[in-house]
Amino acid sequence: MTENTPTATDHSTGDPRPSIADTFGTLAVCWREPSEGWVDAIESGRFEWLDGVETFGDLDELRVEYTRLFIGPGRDQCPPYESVYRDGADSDDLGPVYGPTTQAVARWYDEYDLRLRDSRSAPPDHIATELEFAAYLSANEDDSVLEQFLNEHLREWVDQFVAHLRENDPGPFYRALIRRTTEAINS
Amino acid sequence: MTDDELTASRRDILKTGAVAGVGLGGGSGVLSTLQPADESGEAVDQVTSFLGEDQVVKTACGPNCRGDCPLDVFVRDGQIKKTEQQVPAASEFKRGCTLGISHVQRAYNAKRLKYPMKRASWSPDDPQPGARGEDAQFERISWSEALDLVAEQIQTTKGEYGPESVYWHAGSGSQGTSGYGRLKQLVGGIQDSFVYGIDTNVGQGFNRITGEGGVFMPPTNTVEDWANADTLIIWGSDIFASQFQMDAEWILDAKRNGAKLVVVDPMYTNTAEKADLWLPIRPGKDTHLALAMMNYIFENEVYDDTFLRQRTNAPALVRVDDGTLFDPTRVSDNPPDGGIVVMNEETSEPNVVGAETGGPFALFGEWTIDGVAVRTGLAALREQASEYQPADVAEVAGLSVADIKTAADWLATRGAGGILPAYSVGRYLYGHVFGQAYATLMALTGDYGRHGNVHAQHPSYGGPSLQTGDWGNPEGGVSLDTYGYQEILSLLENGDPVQPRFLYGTNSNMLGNQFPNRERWLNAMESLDTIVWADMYHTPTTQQADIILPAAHWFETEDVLGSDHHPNIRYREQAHEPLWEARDDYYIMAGIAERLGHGDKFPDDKREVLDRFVQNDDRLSWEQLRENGTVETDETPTVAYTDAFGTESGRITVYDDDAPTEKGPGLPDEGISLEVPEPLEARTADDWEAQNEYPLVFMQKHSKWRIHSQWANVPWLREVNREPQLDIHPKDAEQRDISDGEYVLVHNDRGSMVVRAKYNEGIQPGLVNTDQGWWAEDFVEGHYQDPISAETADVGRTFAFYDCRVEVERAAEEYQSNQYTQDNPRGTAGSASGGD
Amino acid sequence: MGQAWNRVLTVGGDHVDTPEGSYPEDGDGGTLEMSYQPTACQHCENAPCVKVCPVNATFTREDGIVEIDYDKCIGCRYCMAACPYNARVFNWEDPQHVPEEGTGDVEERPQGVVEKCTFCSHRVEEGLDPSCVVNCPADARIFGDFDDENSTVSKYVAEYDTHQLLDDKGTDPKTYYIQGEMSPGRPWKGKELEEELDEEPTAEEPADVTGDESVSGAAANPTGGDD
Amino acid sequence: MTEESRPHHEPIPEWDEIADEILEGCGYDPDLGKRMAEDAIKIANGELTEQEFHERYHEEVKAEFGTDDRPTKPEGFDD
Repeated sequence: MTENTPTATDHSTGDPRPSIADTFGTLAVCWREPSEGWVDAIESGRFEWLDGVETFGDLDELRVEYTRLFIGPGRDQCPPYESVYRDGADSDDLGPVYGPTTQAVARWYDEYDLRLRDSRSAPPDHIATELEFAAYLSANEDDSVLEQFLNEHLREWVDQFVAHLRENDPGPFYRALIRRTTEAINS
Repeated sequence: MTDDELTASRRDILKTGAVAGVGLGGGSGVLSTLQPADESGEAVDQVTSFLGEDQVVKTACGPNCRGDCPLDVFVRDGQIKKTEQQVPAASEFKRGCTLGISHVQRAYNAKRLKYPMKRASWSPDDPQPGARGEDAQFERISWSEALDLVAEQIQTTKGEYGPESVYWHAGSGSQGTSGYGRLKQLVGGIQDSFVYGIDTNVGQGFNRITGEGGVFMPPTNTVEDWANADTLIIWGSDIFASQFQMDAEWILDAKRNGAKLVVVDPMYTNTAEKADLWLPIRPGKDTHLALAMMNYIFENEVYDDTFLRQRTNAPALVRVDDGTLFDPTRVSDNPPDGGIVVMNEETSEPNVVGAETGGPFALFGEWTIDGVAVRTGLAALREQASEYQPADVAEVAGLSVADIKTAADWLATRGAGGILPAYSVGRYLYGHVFGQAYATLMALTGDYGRHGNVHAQHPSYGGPSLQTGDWGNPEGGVSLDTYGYQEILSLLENGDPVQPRFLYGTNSNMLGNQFPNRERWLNAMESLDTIVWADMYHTPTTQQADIILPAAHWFETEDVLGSDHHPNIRYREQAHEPLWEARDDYYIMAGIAERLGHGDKFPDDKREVLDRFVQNDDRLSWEQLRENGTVETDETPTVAYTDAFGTESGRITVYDDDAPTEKGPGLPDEGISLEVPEPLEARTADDWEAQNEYPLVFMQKHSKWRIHSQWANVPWLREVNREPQLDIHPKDAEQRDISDGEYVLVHNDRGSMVVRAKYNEGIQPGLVNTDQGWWAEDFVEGHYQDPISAETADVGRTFAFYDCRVEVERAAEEYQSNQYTQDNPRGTAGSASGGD
Repeated sequence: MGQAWNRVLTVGGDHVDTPEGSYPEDGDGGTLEMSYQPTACQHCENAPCVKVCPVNATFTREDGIVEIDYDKCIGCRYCMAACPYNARVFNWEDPQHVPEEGTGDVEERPQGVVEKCTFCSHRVEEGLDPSCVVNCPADARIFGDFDDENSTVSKYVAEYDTHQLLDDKGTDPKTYYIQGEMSPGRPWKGKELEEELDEEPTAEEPADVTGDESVSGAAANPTGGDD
Repeated sequence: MTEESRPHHEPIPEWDEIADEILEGCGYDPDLGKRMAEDAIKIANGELTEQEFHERYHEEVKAEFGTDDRPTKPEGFDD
C-alpha cells in the first residue's frame, strides 16, 4: 500500500463519503449477477451511501431482469463487455467479445499480476471486473494510474453501454446503478 | 453455475462486501473475480505478448452445406484470430468459403447463448405454453438445475403419457459426436426425420425408377471424374453460389476440358452466368422440358439403344389393356427373379431376361401374345413424350425451341453427360416427377455407369465414414417410431396417433428456416408442455423454448469426423474451452444420460469415446490426426451405377408398371398414375385457381451468405448482405409502382412479410425471390415462411416451399422507415443483432 | 469491417450479384450479363499515387509492391485523388485495434493516414501467399513472381488473354485480369497448376519473390468469387 | 457496378466530383491536389515527363507542404 491509499468509509463516525476504492468495489459487486449472497451483502447496510441500490425489490424478479439485460438470450441484451462497444464495425453495432480491447484490458491485469479466477467463464472486460480492478488500482497505486485506466477503458465505453441499456427499459435498481457508476467513473 | 461455483461466488461477494464496510485489509482485498497470480497456481491464459506466436489448430467446419471443410484456426494468446482453409491429406480437396473464414465472428458473437436458462413463466407443474413467444422472459439457471429439469421432465412425461410423448428433434445444423442418437435410443420416444418432409422429392422420384439413392440427391460419380463430362446440365441449382467452395470448381475443370455447360433456371444466377446455354425456364415447367428433350431424342433417334436394351426395362412388354408388365410365367416356366418379358427381334419370340442382359430386343412395336395385346415400355414413354413437342413446350415453359433442342442434342450426342439437379425443383409440390423424368432422360442417353456421368450436384464418398462400433446403436437401446416432418405438424395439432408433450430440439432453427406456414407451427407447439433446445445462438426457435442449453462452438470442441463429400477423415482439436458456460453437446447428452440411469453408457470424458473410434479404425491414429488434421481414406475416383440397379428387375424402370397415384391440389380427385413422367403442377399451374389474385411465384433460393439460417448473425457478411430483400423484375415492380429499395408487402391468404424490394433484371418477370435463412427479427414484419403452405401431396410428402404464389405491393408508409433505415439500428437489425 | 482494401465489384446491375441487360422474352433475345471484378491496389509500375506524394510516404518497393510509410504520411489525400482505381482509403477514425502493435498481422495505421492493399507484404516476406489468395474459395486469385517464367502467374498470363484495368492510362498495373475458360488457379505454393499447364512438373519450391524485380497478382476473372 | 465502388477517372467528369469529395477538408490545397493527380496520370501516359512534372509543381508543393520529397526529383535538381 502506498502512502496516499484512500481510507475506507468509517460508518461508526457517520462519514457519508466512501473512499474511491470502496465506491468502485461496491459498484463492482452491484454489477454482478444477483444471488442470495449478493442480497445479503446489499442488505447489510454497507452500501447505504449508494442511493437507490436497496431498491432491488424481489430477488427472483431482479434475476430475470439481469438475465434479460445482460445475459440474454433476447434482443434486449446489452452484453456488459467493453469490446462489444468498442470493437464493432461502427458505433451503432454491437461488436464481438474477445476483441482487441479485451486484450488491452487483460494486459492491465497482467501488469499487476492479476488473473481471472475463472478465466473461461467470462471475458475479462466485464464491467464488474473492470470496476473491481479500478478499486484495486485506487487502493494500491497513485491516482494517476487509476486515471489512466479510467481514461483508457471505462470512460471509453460505459457511456455507450448505458445508453444502450437505457433503451431497454432498466428497472429502478439498474437506473440507480447506472447513475452512480457514470458519476463514479467520470468524477 | 454449479454448486461449487455458487459457494465460491457467495464467499467472494461477502469478502468484497466486508472490504467495503470495514476497510481495506490489504492491497488485494478488493478483489473477487480477479486474483493475484501467485494464488492462482498455474497461470491460465496468461497474456504474454499480443504479437505472440500463432498456434495453428486443426479443426473443421460442419454445417449442412456438404463442404465438410477442414480448416486451420490461428490461435494467439488463447484467442481465435482467424481461420484459413486447411490443406487436407487428399490435398485436391482443399476448400473453404467466405462463411468458413468468418468463424471468428461466430465464436465471439456477443449474443451467443452463454448460460443455461429457463423461461421465467415455465415450471414443471404449470408450464404455461401460451406464454411462449416474442415476449417470453428467461432466467439463468445452473447446469445441474437445467439437466435435472430435462431429465425429470422426460421421466414425468413418460410416466404420465407414455414414452411416445417424448419427442426428439434434430435438424442438420451441426456435425459432430454428441451422443444424441445414442441417448434417444436409450431413453425411447418418437423422433422426426427429414424423410419425409424436406427436400425429399427429386431423390425419391429418381429412386422410384432406378432403385438407387434415397430421398435426397442420388449417388453420382465422384468429383474427380466430372472433368470427363462432355455435357453438364445444372438444373435448378445455383452451385456457384451455394456450393462454390467445393463442387463448383470441378464444373470449371470440365468446361476447360471442353464440356458444354447448360443451366436451367428462371433466374440469371452466378451459375447461369457461366453457362454456354441458359434456359430461363418458367417456374414449375421442369418436367415439361425434360419430356420435350425426350421428344427430341426419340424423334431424332439419338437414344442409346444398347443401354436401353441391357440396363432398362425399355424393351419390357406391357399389356395395352391395363398397363401392367406382361407376366413372365406366361413365357417361361422358371423365369429369373425380376425378369422381364422382351420381344426377341431375331426369333420374333418373347424371352424372359434378367438384369444386365442385352440382346436383339425390340424397343418399339406391338404384338399379341396369347391373345394379349402388348407393346414395349419404351413405346409407352415415346407416346407420352410425343405429347411434348419442343415447339409446344417452348411456349409453355417460356423457352426457345432451338435452345430445347440444343440442350437435348448436346446431352444425347456429345458423349458422357450429366444432369445436376439440386433440391429446388423438389420444392414444388409434385417435384418428385422431375426426379423420375431426369432419371428417365439420362436412361435414354445411356448416361449411367460411364466416366463423366453426373447425377447430382454433390457427390458422396462412403470411405470416410467413421467406424464407430456400437456407438450409434447401444446395447439395450430401443428403436424409435419415426415421423416425417409433414406428419409432425398433424401429431402436434391432432394428437393422432400420438401426442408429443416433451420436445428436445438440437441442431435446428426450424422456426426460422424450414417450417412452412410458421404461425401454424407456433400454435401447434402449444400442445407441448416442455420444449428444450440446445444451440449456440438464440434463434427464433430457441425463443420458443422453455429450457435453453448453450452449446459450444465447433472450434471449442474436440472431435473426429468423417466426411461425406471428400476422402478425408477430419480431426477437430479444441481451440479453447467453450466460452461462458457453453458446453459440448456431448456433455449435455452425458449429463442427461447420467440422470436417467444410463451414465455407464457415456464415459465422463468425451476423449474416451473418440479414442474408441480411433482404436476401432485401422486407418486412424491419433498421431496422424493431430499432426495433419486429416487422414486420407483409400478411395479412387468411382463411377456410379456400374452394377445392376436396385429395382426389382435390376433395370431402370423407364416404364414404371408399379407406379403410385399422386393426389393433391390441382389434380383430379382420382389422382394421376405415374407409369411415365407426367408434368403435375399445383400453384405454378397456368390455371391455378388463385393465380389472378396472387400472380407472382415466390421462391427462396440459397445464397452464398448463409448455410440455411446459419451465419445470419455475422457482421462481416451482414455488411454486404444487410437485410432480407425481394428480388423483383423492374417490369413487375413498375407495374405496382414500387421503386428500387422501397419496402414491399409480400402476401397471400396465409401470411405476409415486409422486405426491401431489390430490382433484379435477372429474375424472370412473374417470379420473385427472397434468399432463405433470414431470422424472424431480420424482417421488418412477418417472415418468409408465413405465406408458404405446409400442405404436402400423397406421394410427394414434401414441403413445397417454392410452390407458392403471392402478390406484392408497396408497404404502408409506416414500414418505409424501420430498423434498416433508422440511424441507430442496434438491437433490432444490422450486423450484430443476431438472427439465424 | 473497418477499411476495405479489397472490393469485389459486380459488373452488371446496380446491386450485388445482379446482371444488367434484358431478360429473354419467351426464351429469346435476352442480353443479361454479369461478372465480377476484384479491385484492390493494382500496384502500378507507373503509379500516379507515388508521384504526387509530397513527402514520399507512398513508395514502390524493390519487389514492385507499392506501399505506404504511415509514419511519413501527412494525410493530404492527394494520392487518393491520383489513384484511378479508387483503391485507397483514408483513416478517418481512431484505430479500432487498441493494442498499439496492431492486429498482430498488419501494423497499426494511425488516424489521419491513407491506407490500402499491400499485397500482404508481411506474408510475402515470409514466403506466404497474400491472404486473399489463400482464402479465395474459388481459387480465382493467383500470386507469384512475374519475373520467373515458371511461376504460376507467368504461365497463366502466357496462356490466356489478359488485361489490366484502365490500360490506356499507362499506369501498367501489376495486377492482371485473365479471361477465358480455365481451371481455377492454385496458390503459388502448390504445384498442381504447373502439372496442368504443361506436362512436366516444375520445381516445387516457391520462387524467392522478395529479392526479385516484380511481384505480380492476377485475378482470374471468370471463375467467380464473391462480393 | 455497385455505385459506391465504381473506379473513377472513367468517365473523367465524374472523377472531378469524386476528387473534390476526397480532397474536401484535407487541410491542403485541393486544387493543387487535383492538378497534380491529373498530371501524374499524364506521366503514366507519356504526355509529360517526370522532370516536367516535378518542376511544374516544385514551388507550389514547397509552399504548401514546406518540403518537396517527391520521388520524381530529377538528378541534380536544385531546390
